[in-house]
Amino acid sequence: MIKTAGKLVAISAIAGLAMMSAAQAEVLKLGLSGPKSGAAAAWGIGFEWAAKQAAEKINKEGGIKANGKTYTLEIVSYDNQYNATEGAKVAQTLLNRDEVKFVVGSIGTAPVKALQSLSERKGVLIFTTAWGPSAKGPNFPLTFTQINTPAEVLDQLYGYVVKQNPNAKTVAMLNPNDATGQDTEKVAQESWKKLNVKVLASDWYERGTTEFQPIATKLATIKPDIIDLSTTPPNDAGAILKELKVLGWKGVQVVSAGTSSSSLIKVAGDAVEGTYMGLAADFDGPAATPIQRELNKGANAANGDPLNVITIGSWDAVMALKAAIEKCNCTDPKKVAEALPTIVFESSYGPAAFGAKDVYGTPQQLLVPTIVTQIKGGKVVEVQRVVPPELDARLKAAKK
Amino acid sequence: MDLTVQLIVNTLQIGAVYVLFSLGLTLIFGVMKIVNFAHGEFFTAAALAMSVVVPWFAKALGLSAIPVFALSFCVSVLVVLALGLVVYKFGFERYLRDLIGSFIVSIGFVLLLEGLYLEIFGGAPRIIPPLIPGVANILGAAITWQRLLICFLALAITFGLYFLVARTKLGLALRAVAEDQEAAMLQGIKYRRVALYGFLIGCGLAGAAGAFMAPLAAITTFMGADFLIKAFIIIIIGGLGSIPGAILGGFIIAAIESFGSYYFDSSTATIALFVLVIVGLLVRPQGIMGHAER
Amino acid sequence: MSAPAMSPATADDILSARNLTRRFGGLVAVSDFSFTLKRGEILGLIGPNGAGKSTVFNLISGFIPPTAGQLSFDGTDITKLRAPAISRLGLVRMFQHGSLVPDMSVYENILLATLVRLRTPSTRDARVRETAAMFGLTPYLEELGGNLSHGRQRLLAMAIATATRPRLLCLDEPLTGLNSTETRDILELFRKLRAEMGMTVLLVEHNMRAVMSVCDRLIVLHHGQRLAEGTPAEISRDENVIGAYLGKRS
Amino acid sequence: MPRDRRIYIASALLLCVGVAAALIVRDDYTVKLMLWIATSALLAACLRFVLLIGELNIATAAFYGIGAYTAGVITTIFNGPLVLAMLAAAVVAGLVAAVFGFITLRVKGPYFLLISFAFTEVVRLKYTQSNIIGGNSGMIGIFPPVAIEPYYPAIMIAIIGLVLIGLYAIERSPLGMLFKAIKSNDQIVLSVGISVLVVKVICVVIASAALGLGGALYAHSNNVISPGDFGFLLSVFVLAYVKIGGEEHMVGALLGAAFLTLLGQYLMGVGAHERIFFGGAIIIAMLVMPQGLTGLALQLGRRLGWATPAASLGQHK
Repeated sequence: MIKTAGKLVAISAIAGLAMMSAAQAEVLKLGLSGPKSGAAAAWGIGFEWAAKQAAEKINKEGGIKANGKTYTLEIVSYDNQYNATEGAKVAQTLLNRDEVKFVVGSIGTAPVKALQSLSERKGVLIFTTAWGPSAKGPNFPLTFTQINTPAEVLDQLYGYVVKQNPNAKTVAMLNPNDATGQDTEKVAQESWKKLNVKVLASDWYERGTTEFQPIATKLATIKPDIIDLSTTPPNDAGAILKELKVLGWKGVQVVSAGTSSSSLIKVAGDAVEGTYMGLAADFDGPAATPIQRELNKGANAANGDPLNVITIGSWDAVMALKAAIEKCNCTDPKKVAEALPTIVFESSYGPAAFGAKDVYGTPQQLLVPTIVTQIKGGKVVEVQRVVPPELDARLKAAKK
Repeated sequence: MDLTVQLIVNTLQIGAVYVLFSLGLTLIFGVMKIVNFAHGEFFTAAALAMSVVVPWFAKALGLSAIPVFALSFCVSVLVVLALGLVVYKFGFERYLRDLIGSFIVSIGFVLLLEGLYLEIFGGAPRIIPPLIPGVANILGAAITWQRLLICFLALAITFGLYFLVARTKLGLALRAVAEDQEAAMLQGIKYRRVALYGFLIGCGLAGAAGAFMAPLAAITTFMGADFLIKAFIIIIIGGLGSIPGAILGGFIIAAIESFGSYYFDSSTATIALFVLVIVGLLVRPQGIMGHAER
Repeated sequence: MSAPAMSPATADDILSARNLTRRFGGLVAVSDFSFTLKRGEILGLIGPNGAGKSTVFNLISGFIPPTAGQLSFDGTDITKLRAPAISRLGLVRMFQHGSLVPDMSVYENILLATLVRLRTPSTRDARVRETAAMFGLTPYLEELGGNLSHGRQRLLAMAIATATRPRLLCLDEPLTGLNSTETRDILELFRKLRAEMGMTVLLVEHNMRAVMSVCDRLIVLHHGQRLAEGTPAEISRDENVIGAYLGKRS
Repeated sequence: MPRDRRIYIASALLLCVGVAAALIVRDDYTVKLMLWIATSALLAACLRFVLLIGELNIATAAFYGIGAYTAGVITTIFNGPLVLAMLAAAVVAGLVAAVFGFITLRVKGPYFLLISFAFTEVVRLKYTQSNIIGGNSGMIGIFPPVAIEPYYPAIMIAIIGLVLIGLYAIERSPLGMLFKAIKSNDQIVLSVGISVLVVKVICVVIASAALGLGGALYAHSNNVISPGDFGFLLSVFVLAYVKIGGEEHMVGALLGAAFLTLLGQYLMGVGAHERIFFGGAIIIAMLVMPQGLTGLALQLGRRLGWATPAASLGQHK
């Protein structure tokens, strides 16, 4: 409690200071919309933290220069509670009360759609982690995707899994019955079929479930060669892997869109051995960039929770935004949106860009390496890193 | 692996903790005539306490797993009782037998406690080391030894509660109050004191369930919510305020979850649970073991 | 058992119950009980506590369904009807306790009774005022029901029942807790109701003197069965009744 | 009756001011804030309407959602007109409520509370499994026709205001008196020949039709709806509006809705602490003012000699 009170005092003091300094320099407010309460709270909290780190770093280094002015950044973040009602309220508050011109991150398909319906009309540029293809494309010229989504990841991951396990011919999938699960499941089915792996079953469960033996029993008795826990969150996936081991099932374990290997390892214990993951880049390991390692450590200390592929997305969005504003030398969201696909910027993964016009019709998908990891000896090991050919070409072009 | 046996074993191991949790909820309803939405928060509090206390004891005392677990269990339940006392004194005491008033107070506590837990413990899952390692094999069904142990402990507590309610003076007072508060007061039973004891026993049961669940699941700040919803279904089906009803209901729900998840899928089984409640209430509003309201 | 044989139902009968039985679990509250009520009479139903009087009341007014037996009211079979339907037919009851809404005014309490029977606000208003006047409640129309004295609450309860203009009015211990003046006034009212509106009255009451003075006929219930039936004079001489009931009580 | 007339005149004036404000104010955020308060007030009034018969209707959220989805389906999937969508939303919600009420209102108190809770969850889970209405992602692009879009907030406030006045009028009518009598003593209502079940069903149907209409209005102002918007937690918050405003009088529901909506907006920036403050506010409010804001205001007024106890709100006549 005392700690909380102390934090509150600190927060208000910082807010006060920020307002004072606002009188001197131009402040550019950047919005965030993520869940900060309920079961997905950890995402929104980590997301906000990473964005604030990025803003702090930029402010320390002298802010963003455009239009002959110097802008310092301020992050405004609200809880969208993972539903459309609150998402719409957050959108109104950000866009109409705080008059934010850029939203550097939004989590959750339903609240993102609520945000998008306002931001596109008001000419506000947003970044989103929403995985569904429905939030992307030519209808949404001001919406950029700030993380790798299943469409980028799954073919790489599954291809690698099948190559390593040539005898695996069947798969059973499990997804939470929510927007993320529903969007990803379709893509995943296609991907498996392309590789001639037969999908024996694709089951659903409700988020918030705590007892997983029934689910594990079902999966084990189908006797698939591969169990793909797909978008099942790490806590739940860990519990299921643990139960699968008790039941004596042995096979290839995939958590294709699980974002946090540390949670998975913690919960599943030794049952996690050998699991392949598609979105669980190891921000602690040797393959991680120094920035990622530093951020990860900081987040762990501040929130008791390391960063993951989603939460680090807000850092990358802030960095991309900085580069684009400086490129177009303006803060008009529409012009910034035109500049974004043309730049190469320094993301937490290293140099990155926006592209994937072939897939979505517009070049608004973040291009960063897809990283396949596998858990070996209780640790995440990067087993394959694929730099998208498009990014590769852009980097080469930029060098010239 | 024999499937039917496995599904039955699953039912029993899930059901044991459900029963414990629901017993607390149904007891509180019986005595105080309130629907306590904050019940899940006591469960969560115990699990979170375990996640702090178990590693601490293991390090400080250097004991083996079982005594550490036993000691931590007691501490966690005490923490929950203290929390329960605070919640009672600063909330429910003024809304005894007021269904709507107490409901809203309990919601206030859900929001407050959930926010505090997140603030204090963060969003990452917490884990405590297993109580005892290994997997037992019962007629071809697999179950971990620690689940088995916890099953037995939960059943022991259930029987203890049964004994308390059936045989002791306090139990008599609890039953009398649940049956007819005014008549019980005429008999010289101090209602407020009995209500407090009933509430604390209920909290203690939620705490015990949470402490038992701690080594079995990922400990998160919101883990109580799922149990709460299941427990509501259980006590509706069993009959509000009925102890045998909560026990029977707990196993029925566990069975539906276990068999339903297998033969359909988990998401469908969840809907089936709610539909069952509605249908059940229509056929027999007072629940399986409940008495008709007269 | 010296109960006289039941007379066959005639057009004069407003209510007839045949072989009425009600069980609660294993307990038989009313067992094979038959009786009739003649149009315009005041019938007293008496018996010791737990004899089944209230159950009989609940059965004929449709608040609980009988386990077996038939009920007919003014030529209509009401065995399967529920309370509101029976009430609309003109068989209206009053409760032993809480036969009014304490947090509504006297006016509104009586108004309740007129809602399904009268269509326009003005006819309803007239009925309420007329009924209130009959029971001497006019000065208290704006008072909350719960704030009335006990005696006036009983009057209000009866006023509610009367405002429906029932053909058969069933009263469950209307005299409990009233002083002798109030009792006398109410008994006078019964006679007036019968004379002016042709109402039949079924009365359950413990006050023996009142019952003896106002009822045309009495039925004695004991263990859910009829012990005796006759005029007050006959009943007060009946040895079974004296043995089982009157002797012990007074 | 004169006091009633004054209330109607006052609310009609308030309604005109609200509509005028929605037309004049150019700041989108302020307009939205007014709409959130209006929808919250409608939800609160409808939940309270069923409280008149003594039942806590958690399915308030479900009927609101049924209205929102019905309207969303009509305007986005079938391209139907907005008026039809609104009417259909009210009718569908009312019909579902009739069936729901006829079956469930035989039980009361905690049983009804919990059955309405289960119903709400079933409906919500059904949305998530229905692809045609967008599953868990929800429905998007629910807009009012372009021609009326600038006036939509004003229209919405006008309709909600009229519905609220209508609900108040019903509460004050003989039907409302019956609701109160049922809450207090349903036996007496049965004994004078009125079917308690039918009256209760009428009560729930009226509230649900109003909720359905409200849901349609909400869907078109929010433009996006998702299953998560209509979970039981919505009803729980609405109950907090009613309870903190004071349930004695309908004004309490409106006050509570306005107060907590504004507080919620104010607390939004507090982030993870939002829940702590919101929960704390509910508990403190319940402890210091068990009769809610209206009760507190009356108490104050009485102490200052502004109002006599006889004129206290909520008493008939």
